[in-house]
Parts: sequence; C-alpha cells; structure tokens
Amino acid sequence: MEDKKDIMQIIADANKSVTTGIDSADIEHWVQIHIMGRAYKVPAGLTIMQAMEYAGYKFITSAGCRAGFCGACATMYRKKGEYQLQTAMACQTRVEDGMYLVQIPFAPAQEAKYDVTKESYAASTLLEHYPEIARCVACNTCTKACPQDLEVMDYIQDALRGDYASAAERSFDCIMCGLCAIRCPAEITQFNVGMLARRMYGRCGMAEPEQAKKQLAVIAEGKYEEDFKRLLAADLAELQQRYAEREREAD
Amino acid sequence: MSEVSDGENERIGVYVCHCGGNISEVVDVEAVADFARDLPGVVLSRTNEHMCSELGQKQVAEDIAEHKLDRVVIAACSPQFHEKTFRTTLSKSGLNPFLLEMANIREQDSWVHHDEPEKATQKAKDLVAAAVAKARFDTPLDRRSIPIGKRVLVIGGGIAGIQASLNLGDAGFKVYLVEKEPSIGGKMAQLSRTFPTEDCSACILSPKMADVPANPNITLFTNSKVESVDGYLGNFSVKVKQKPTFVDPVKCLCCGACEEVCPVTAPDEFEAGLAQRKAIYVPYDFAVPHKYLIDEERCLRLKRGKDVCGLCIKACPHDAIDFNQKPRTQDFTVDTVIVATGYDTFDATKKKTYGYGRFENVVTALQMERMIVNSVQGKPLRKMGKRIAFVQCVGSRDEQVGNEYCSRICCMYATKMSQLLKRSDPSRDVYVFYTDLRAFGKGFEEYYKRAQDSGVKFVRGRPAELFEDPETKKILFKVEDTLSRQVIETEFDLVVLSTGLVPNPGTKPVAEMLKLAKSPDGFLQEAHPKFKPEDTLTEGVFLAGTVQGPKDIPDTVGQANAAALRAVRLMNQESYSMEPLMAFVDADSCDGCGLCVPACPSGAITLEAKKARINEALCKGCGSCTAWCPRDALDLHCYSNLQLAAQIEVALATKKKNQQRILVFADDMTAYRLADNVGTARMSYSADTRIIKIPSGSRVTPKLMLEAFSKGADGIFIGESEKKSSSYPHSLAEIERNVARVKEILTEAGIEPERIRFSQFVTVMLAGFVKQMNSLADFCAWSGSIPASKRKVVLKDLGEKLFARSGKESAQI
Amino acid sequence: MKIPYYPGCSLKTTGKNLEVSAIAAAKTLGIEMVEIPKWNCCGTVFSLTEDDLMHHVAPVRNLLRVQEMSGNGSVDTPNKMVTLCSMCFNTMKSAAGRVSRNAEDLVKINSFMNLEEDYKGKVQVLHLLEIIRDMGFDKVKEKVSRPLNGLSVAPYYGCMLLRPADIGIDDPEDPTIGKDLFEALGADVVDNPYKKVCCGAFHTVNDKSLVADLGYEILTRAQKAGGEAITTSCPLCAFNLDNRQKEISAAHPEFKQMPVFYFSQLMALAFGLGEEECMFEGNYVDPRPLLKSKNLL
Amino acid sequence: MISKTEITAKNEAFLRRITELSGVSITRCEQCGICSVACPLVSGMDISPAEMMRTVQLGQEEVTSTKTIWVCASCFTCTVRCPRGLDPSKVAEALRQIELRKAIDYMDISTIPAEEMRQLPQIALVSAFRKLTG
Repeated sequence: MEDKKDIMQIIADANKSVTTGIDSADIEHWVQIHIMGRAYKVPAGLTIMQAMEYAGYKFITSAGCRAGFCGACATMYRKKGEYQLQTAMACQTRVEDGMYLVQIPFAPAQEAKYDVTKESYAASTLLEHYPEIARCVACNTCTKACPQDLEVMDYIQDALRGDYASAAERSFDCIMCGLCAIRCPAEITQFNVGMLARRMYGRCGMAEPEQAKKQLAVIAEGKYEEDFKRLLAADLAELQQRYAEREREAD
Repeated sequence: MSEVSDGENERIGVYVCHCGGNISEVVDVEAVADFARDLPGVVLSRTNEHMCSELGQKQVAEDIAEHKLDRVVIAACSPQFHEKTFRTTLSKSGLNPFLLEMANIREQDSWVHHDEPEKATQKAKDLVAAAVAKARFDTPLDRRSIPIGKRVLVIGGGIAGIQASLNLGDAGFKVYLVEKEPSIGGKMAQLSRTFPTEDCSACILSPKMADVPANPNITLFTNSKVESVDGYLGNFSVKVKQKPTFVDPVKCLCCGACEEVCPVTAPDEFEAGLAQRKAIYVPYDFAVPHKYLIDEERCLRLKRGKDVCGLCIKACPHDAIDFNQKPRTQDFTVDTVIVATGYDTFDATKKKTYGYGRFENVVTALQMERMIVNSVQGKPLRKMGKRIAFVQCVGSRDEQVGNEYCSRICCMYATKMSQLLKRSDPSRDVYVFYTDLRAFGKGFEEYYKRAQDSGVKFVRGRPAELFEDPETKKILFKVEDTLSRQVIETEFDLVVLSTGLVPNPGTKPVAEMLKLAKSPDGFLQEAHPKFKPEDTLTEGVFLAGTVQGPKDIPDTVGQANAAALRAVRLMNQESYSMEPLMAFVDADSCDGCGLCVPACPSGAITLEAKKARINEALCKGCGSCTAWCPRDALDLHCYSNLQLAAQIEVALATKKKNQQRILVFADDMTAYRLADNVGTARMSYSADTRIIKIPSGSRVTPKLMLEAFSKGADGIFIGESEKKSSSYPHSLAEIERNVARVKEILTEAGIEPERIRFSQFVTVMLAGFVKQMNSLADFCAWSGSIPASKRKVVLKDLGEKLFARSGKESAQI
Repeated sequence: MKIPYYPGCSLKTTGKNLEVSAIAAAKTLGIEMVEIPKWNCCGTVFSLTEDDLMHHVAPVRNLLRVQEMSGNGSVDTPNKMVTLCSMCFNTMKSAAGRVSRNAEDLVKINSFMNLEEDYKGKVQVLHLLEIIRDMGFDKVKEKVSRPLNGLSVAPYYGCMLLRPADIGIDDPEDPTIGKDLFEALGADVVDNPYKKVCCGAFHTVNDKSLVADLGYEILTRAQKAGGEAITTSCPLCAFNLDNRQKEISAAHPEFKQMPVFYFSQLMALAFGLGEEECMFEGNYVDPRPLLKSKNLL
Repeated sequence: MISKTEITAKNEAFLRRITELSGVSITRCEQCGICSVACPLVSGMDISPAEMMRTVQLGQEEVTSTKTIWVCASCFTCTVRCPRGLDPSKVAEALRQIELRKAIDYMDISTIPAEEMRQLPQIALVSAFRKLTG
C-alpha cells in the first residue's frame, strides 16, 4: 500500500507544472500555458517562441528568421474558453493565460514536378499538377488559418478557374508555413498551388519589368565580373568579416 | 333550452373513485375528497371503491334524493367509459343528464403520474376543482328535434344513383334523380363484361335503367345539373337546371332520318372517342331516355344562327325538331340527399412518359372495353394486333401524378380483358405489367387463376417510358421483371393503359353546395370509415358509389343500397333528435356585426333583425364561431365561455411559486382519447399538465388563451384531430389563426411565443403526445416563470388587438 | 434589367463560348448580367445526404454575395441571380431551397462561415432560359435579324435543368422551353426522344466509354429525328456530347459527327451578333461548315 | 447456388442508417422496377436500382460493395419517375457516403492522364471528386 502510494505520488509529481528559468520574484505577471498538454508558468508578454524557450524547449528546427517572414515556426493553439483552433507564427504571437499550443514542425506536402519554362499557360496546368483543387468545398478554413491574412480560399478558387493573375496576386505574400494545408478538409496543398500559380504568372502572364531587363543587360556586359572573381578568391576569414560588415536594412 | 346557470347556490355532490386501487394506489383519494368538500357549491363529497358499480350508482341516486343535489361530479376514469352510465343515473333520479361532470383522474392522472404520487394528488385536486367549477355553470339541456319528410334528391344517374333511386322509389319515397348526361347508365353502360362472372355489362344494366322512368315515384332529370342546394336535413331546397335537347321527346320516334342528313360529326363519347357520331344523335342503343338530342356545342345552326343548315328540320317526318327550346329550371324541396356523382377515368395524357394521345397504338382501358364490345358484335373499332400489353397503375398509386391511392378495379378489369382477348384469339400474346396483382374480392383470385390458365402472362414490373417506333408505329419499352431481376426489352402492337379512377370534376360544385369534405385522395369523405361509410358530416346527406372512393360494381351497388337505407332510417322518423352540443347567442350582447356568419363552415349562422341566429339543425357544435365574436355573445352549450374560464381559473389557482402549469386543450374526438390511451399504456409525461376537454381546438378563443396566461398558465397546448379524420376539418385553420394572434400578442408583451403550441393527432400517436407534452413543459421550465408585469399586459386593449383588423372586415360584409 | 450573374468555373475555360455568347445575347434582350464578385466554385453537384452541410457552404457563400449586391445597389433585381451552367444552376437552386426551408441548416452554415453579414435565405436562383421565357419568346423573335431558317435543331436538356421536379425549369417529362426558343429564332426544331437522357456527367473522367455510349444514343436519335445539330446549356453535357464524339467515332466508324451548340450561340447568331460573340471556334465539332451551308454565316 | 441470408438487428441498423442519411423512406419501395428501367446507366450496373432499394430494405450491407452505387450519376430520372415519390438517387449517395466516409476512394485522382486533364471542364473534375472521393 505504502509502495503504491509512492508510485502514485511520483506520477503526480511528474505531471505537475514545471517552472524554470529566472527568479520568479523578478517577474510581475505570469501566465499559465500548456505546451503539448503540459502546463508551464511563463512570464506574460513573451511570444510563443520565447515562452517555449523559457519553458526549456530548444529549437533546432522550426525557427528561422524570428521576424515573421520565413514561415518556419507554424503554431496551432486554442485560447482559454474558446473552441476555435487558431493558427499563427510562434515568433509573432504572444502567449495568453490558459493557451494550449503546439509547434507544427512541417506540413507534409509533395511538390509537383514541373518545368515552368515548358508548362502551358492554360487553366488546366494547375489542375494537371494539383487536381485536388477541384475538391475545394469553399469552406474558407484555409483563409481563417493563414497567419498572413491571405485570401487563401479565393486564390484556390482563382486557380480552379485558371485565373493566374488573381491567384498570383492573392497568394503573393505566402510564406509557405503550410498551416492552410494542415487545416484543409479537401487535402489541398494551397501553398504549393500558389507557388506554381505565381511562377506561371511571373513567367507567362506578367510583362517583363523594365529594370530587370536593364539589370540583366548590365550583368551581361560584365560589370560584376571583377567582384565575383574577388569573392571566389577570398578566404573564410575575409568572407566572415565582409558578412559582418555588410549593409543591412533596419529590423 | 334554458338559460345559462348563474353559477351560484348550487348543490353539488362530488364522488372520488378508488377504482379498485387503480386510482387510490397513486392518488390520495381521501385528501381529494376532503379538498373537494370545501369547494364553492359543493354540499357533499365522498369516496367509493367502485363508482360505476351498482352500489356506487345507488349512492349517487340516494344522495340526489336525500341531499337535493342539483349537480354531480364524478372523479374517476375517462368520460368515454362511464359518462353515459352516470348520465342515465342522473336521468333516473330525476336530474337532467347534462348536469353531470367527470374528472378524469385515472387515464389522465394516476396512470400517467404513477411515479409522482404527490403531484398526482395535486393534479387530481385541480381536475376535481375544474369539474366542480364547470358543473356550477352546467345548465339542463334537451336534445334537439327536427321534423323530417319523405323526399330525396339523388345526384348522379350511374349504377349507384339508379340503384339508390329504385330502392327508394320502390319503398314509397319521392325521388328526384338528376343526371348531367343525356342518358342515365353512367360508366357501367360502356363496359364489355363485368368481372369475375363475365356478365355482359349492358345486358344486366339496361333493365335497371328502364325501370327508372317506369317507377312512378322517381322524377328523372337527364341533361341536367343541380344548380343549388340550400337548407338542411328535412328542408333542403333544390334548384335543377335542365338543358334543352332541341328534340320534342314525345314527337320523336327515333326513326333516325335526322341523323342521316346531319352534316356534322363529333367524337362519340360512348365509344370513348374511337368512333364518330353526328351532332344530332341518340347517346347509344339502350340509352334512357332513348330519344334524339342535338349537341349544342357542335350543331351548326345553334352555333352560327338560325339561317344555317336546318337539314334535320326538313328531314324529320314527325316535326320533332324544336330549336326554340330553352333551358328549364325546376325548384323542389327534399328531406335527404344522396350524392352518387361517380368518378372519372384518369386522363392518361397527364402521364407524359406513356405517350397517350401521341402514339396511335397506346389506348386506355375504357377504349379497350369499347373495342372488345364492338369486335364481339362483329364491327371492330380498330386493329388490335397480335401482341397486346396492359400497363397497370396508370394514374393510380403514382405520386408523380398526385394520386397516391389504389383504384381497386384495374387489376381485375385488366385480368378480365386480357383473358377475353386471349380466349377470343389464342394466337395473341397478351401481357399484363403490374406491381401488385390485387385480387381482393369474392371470386377474384379464382378469376386471376383462370386468366393465368388462359395463357395471359403476368410480369411483375412497370415500364418507365414508352417509345414509338417511328416507322412501324409499334410500342417499345423496357421493364424490369422484379421477380427474376432481369430487364426485359420488348415491343407491342398495342399497349392498353390501365387508367385509374379519379374524382369526377362534376362532384366539386355539389360538394361545395352541400359542404361535404374531401378525403386526401380527393374523393368525398365519409362520416366514419368503418361505421358510417355512407354518411357524410352533413346531416341527411349520404354517399353512394365511387364518389366516396374507387370501388367495383358490387361494392357500388352495396353502398347505394346502404345509402338508401341510411336515408330511409332518417326519413321514416317523423323527427330527428340531436345532441345538445351547439352554439347559442346571447341576444343582449350581440350587436349584429356579422363576423360570425362567414366563420361558420356549416352555414348555421344567419343575421336576423341585426342579431345572429343559430340554425340548430345545421350547427355541429365545433365552437369556432365563438372566437370571431368581439362581444362574447356567441357561446357553446356544454362548453360555455363561463365554464371554460372557470375551469382555467381553478386549474391554475393552486399553482405555487416555482411551480408551472401547462394547460392542455384536447379535442374530444382525438386528443382527449389519445391522452387516455397514453394512460392506458402507462406511459408518463409532465405532471404539470392539466387537460381540459373541448369539442374542437377552434373552441379555445384567443381571449381564453390570453386569460389563461394572465392567470398563471406557463404554457398552452392545443391538441386537435388530424384534418383528414376530423369531424371539423376547418378547425385547423381556425386554430392556426387564433394561435397566430395570441403569439403576436405574447411577443408584444415580451412573452416567448413558443409557450403556445398546437398539434394534429391521431389516437395512436402515444409517443408523439408524450414528446409534445414534455417538450412544452421543458421549454417552459427552461424559460422560467413569466413575470407578473408581463402577464398583466396581455389582456390590455384585448378587444382592439383581436378585432381591430376584423372590424374592417366586418365593415365590408 | 441588371441581375447578378454567377458564371461558374467552366464558363471561364472550356465553356467560355457559352459565357461570351450568352452575355451578348442577353444584352441584346436588355438583360445586363453583372458578375458576382469573389464567387467560388458551387461544388457542381448538390450533396444529397441529410447530415452533410459542409458541401452547402460553397453555394450559400455565393448566395450571400448576391444578397450583398442586392443591398449595395449594383443591380436592380434584389435577391435574384442568374446562371448559365445547368450544373451550377441546379446546385445553387437546390442549396438555396434547402437553407430557405430549413432554418437550422441556415443558422449552422452562417455560424460556420462566421462572416459579418449572415445569409438570410431569400435569394432566388434563376437560369437565363427562365428569364427569357418570362420575358416572352415574342420579345426574342423581335430581336432576330438573321432567322435560323432551314437549320434543324434538336434541343437537348439533360438532367440538371429538368430534375428534380422542384428544381427544374420545365416539365421534367415534357420540356418545351428549348423548342419554343429555337422556333422563335426561326430554326426547325425536331424532337429528340433522348432529350432528357443523362449524358453520363462526371463519368467522363473515369469511364469515357460509358459516356461515349450514352452520347452515341443521344446523338444518333437526334439525327434519326432529322436533327442536324443539338443544343445544350451545360459545359459538361457539351463536353460529353461534343468532345467525346472523337471516342464515339472510334467505337462506331459509321457515326457522323454533328455540331453541339450552346443555346446562347444560336441566339447570338440569330440576333446578328459577330463571330466574336458566337465563338464557334470554341466548339469541338466545327459548326461553321453547317452554318455556311445554310447561308447563316 | 441459392445463397442463404439472415436478417438480424444489424440489418435493421443498416437500414435505419441509410434511411437517416438519405432522408428517403426506403421501406416504402414497392419494387415496381420503374427506377431500373428509367435509369440511363442501368446497363453498366451489377444490380438494378430497384434491387439496390430492396437490398437496403433488407439491410444487407453488401450493397455498398456493388458497382451500382458508383455508376449512379445522380441524374434524378428515377426521382421524377418513382410512383411512390422516393428518391433512389439519394439512397445511392448515402451508400457512396458510407464508403467514402471510411476514407475509401472509388477513383484515384492521380491517375487521370495529363492529356485528359487538359481537356476536361472543371465541373467534370469537381463533380467526379465529389461523387467518387471522400
């Protein structure tokens, strides 16, 4: 009996909330979140990614730019008392008390094999590579899932009827996080469809931009030949130094 | 009839029955009796082991004598079992039998709330209190009496009308027989043989036809229409319009000279359009009356003017042609009416997939009847070919054409004709494509076997669509033999569509004049499918033959005989006595607005000297007129305004805080009996319900409903007979209207309109009843109690709310 | 008349000739078809199971767009919409019917869509042919400048315009709307006993031979009845009856190919509109030789 | 060989399930066979539509493995012809749904030849996927 109680106690302890990190006294506001079902107390105001790291998770993948551009840190969560399943980028969303969350490391999806230079610029091309877009039920779940606030369902509809221009424009800001595809009841990989649409549109639908033409001409003239040569000849130390000193846009 | 009781100074005896434990094991009967003792007007209250026993009845009789009781309330089983018993007890004791009330504390209390004895006892008290309250306003009533004579109108001169007329004429009754066609005889005259005996139809019918004009008691109007019928049992005034035939029937000797010269031809109706006749013609060889007549629609002279044609005038050796004839109208009075307007055959062109009218080798069964008759007589109407198919259920059992019912006769007439065809030429291939072969009558199954013996092939499956071969004109179709599961693709020389029976369009105006209801199949509805199949809900009007529904000749004749007997049963009494359940008018309150007049479906209300007057012979006692009266001047005996208001009030009086009460108004015919059946089945539903019996849901006026809400009702349920089996088929619309108004007013007052509900029932919908009761009770519990402030406003400006709009309507009347 | 117009996916691709000719022909009759913004695929088939609401979301979303248009004054036919494709028509009308009859479904779909405006269940779905019929075929006759005299047309209705009976625009067993229209255009109309028979619909994707068999029956019956061309209002029927003539010819070498018109192409032709509006080049079996032989081109 | 079949509570449950799913009063089918001969696709079926209705009446789940339910194109010819006002096309859909909801697809959308894909109208694909994939 005594032994049994101990075992139960051990199990109970193992399931208790874990609080790690800095001295709790220093932090004014705390929230409780659940990461993969386990409760953690974390400081309020952190992003999901920061909170997970605070709780002791280490990101060896699913963390990229940390600035909301790369789409690597896809997350799903539910807020306290809400039935809706929310989607977001972990680096861009702040934790709230009672949040249940999980990281989505990868949205499994096979990218079709195609050669944009050889594909026909016809409505059927998208269907040929991604016939499942004809399974769209217009439920709009993808749009609700998109952390970039894209009109995902609408660009899939554009794709279905072969409207490359609209599909490309509507999907332009896609960061390929895959959350739409994870949520899609028709099992469409929207982000891949959008990619193909943009590629086709860029190649066949858009007029060639003037500045690109000019720049290509400049390159062809050999203006950058010298620079390339120098870079190729540089050793690691020089490359590291140059990288550190490069011109950067402000964050 | 006496005036309504004032509800004061009554001496009421209350008896609470144990029912051998059926009640007393759940309900504390002593407590109920104690409670009743203190109710206003009650002078004594007893319990008894078995109220219905000799002893129980004797107790009541003794108390009436000893304690000078003038009202009796029995709290026991459902009134459907012993109300009659106790009414007799009262009669024998010198009390008017209508001074009895019963509280149903068994079927509607102890048997449904067996798990909640406390609530059951409370409910019993409330039910007794309601019965006592109602009894206080009971008035002594007499059954109504109407004088009745021996004259009868028979509408329709087919075999049903002929049979009924001959019966009545032979029995010495004065018969007026009205037929719209130029000859009596109806559809039977056109048939080849009758199944299963294979008598020649014309041979057995023609003597009966001849008997009609020979009968001194029968006045025959052919080529005539009933223009109007007004009045009621014992006093129907009838107007008949007879079309001119333009041939003097006395002078015409039927020599046929006129017909020979007539230049106009028309499709011959008697030959189902397969032959031609002239514009002047005799309907057929054995027509009665057998005289020439001129077809108004076709005659050149009648259509184009008197200078045209006129060949028949010149040809007639007897000077019988008379183009000056005018329509004649006849008025007379009868005591009863027999409607025998028969049927029509289904219009096969409506079944478009079968191509009738488009394909020359698709004919109807009636056409085949004529083809058979004519080929037997050696003058075939058209070619039949060697391969003949009968397709069953054309226009019957087919919701795609709106006819759900089975026409009953098609299986057998196809069985008959198919074997006549096969026997007359065994080299023919004759097929019958059917779904179910219904050989239900005497000798029918044997007859079906004979057809099978003769070589007719019966295939269980119906074609979906017929195709015509454009070159050979043969008819091609596919059919699944559903027994072997094979799809047969085949070709025929001739396809016969076994068309079903549909209501005769000529019945419609007659039904409207006589206020007869239709059953869902469109045929006229009988008063009771089992016990009154010839009666209608209009007293003194009877149905004979296919007007009531498809039937074969023996059934038609049987019903015609029965209808005649039902009419005789009434007419042989000098007067007719009716239950006192009927409306009455408080002449002081009536301002003659007339709103009630069109509201009565029986036409029982008239305005006389700016006051509503109830025709007692016509009133059926539904009470729906009461809701139309803005001044409560219209009222109903046995269920008066005062009585219902009192019942409602006391049923709610004992309600405590945090309790709820659902008032259930149950129509006598169905919902009340259904509630009894639920009790008999020992099912249970919310004990917060209090059932109040009414003749029909339309008796519950919006005012009564709103009073109930103002006095504490949390929900109201109205249960009504399903329309098709109701004595008051109009009531549903009235209930809908009343409930809609109440809902509006409740909504305005901020009360959930879902608190009032109504439903149609049949007496076997036990689970449905329970579900509805609980659903309303749950809703009321969930919504919580209605605040007093809201209850107060529902009655405010009620007259205006209910009658503002109707007031305008009345101005137009 | 300015009415919201729902094109449907195929009208932007394989059925472009239906869209272009119909919009032009309707314009001639004074009907301006205003394309619904941000419409989505209707699903093309109405989901027939009682418990499935998901597949009604797509059509209801389009109905909501129509409701929005009715509110913002961009059209003058409140709560009405027109379709050209028979399948879209059937799906949209069936869905509109279901949610208007069933308040609970409507609430569920609205709350699922979770948009600012709820669909109120009032939009009426029409097919262009219905609108034309209601205007009166006399009005059509008035606009005819090049009567289709001598052209024998066999109207083909298919399923989605006629069935189920409460959705169809004409008597499901005896439709006449096509006959009335083409007679008004001056054509000789022949009756094809197979005018209501299914073309095989989506089986064209995975069972070409089934569709070719049905197409063979439908087309040869029309030819037997004297038809030189048949008509349709559905891009799927058109594909199955027109493009699949290749497969029919392969299976039946004696089969003579025949043109398949959209009803609207014949209207545009009879109204004297140009080749750009008629878009005959979009048809698989080129109808121009036939039309030229009748002096209609 | 004559096959023997039992009728049990399981059959009743299957009938009830299909009745609920289709909304059709399947027990009312009177086996007139009109649906079978109305059906334009009956020649490609292994059992007739009327037999499908009968099999469901008897609650025999084997009906879900017939070809018939997949051949039905929901053309509604049976719907407008059934004299009992029933809708066999809805019953077929319910039976398809039973299979599709088990994630059993009747067609493999990845096997459509590219050449076909280039010609087919979208409605063909959308409707085929709706009817034949889950």
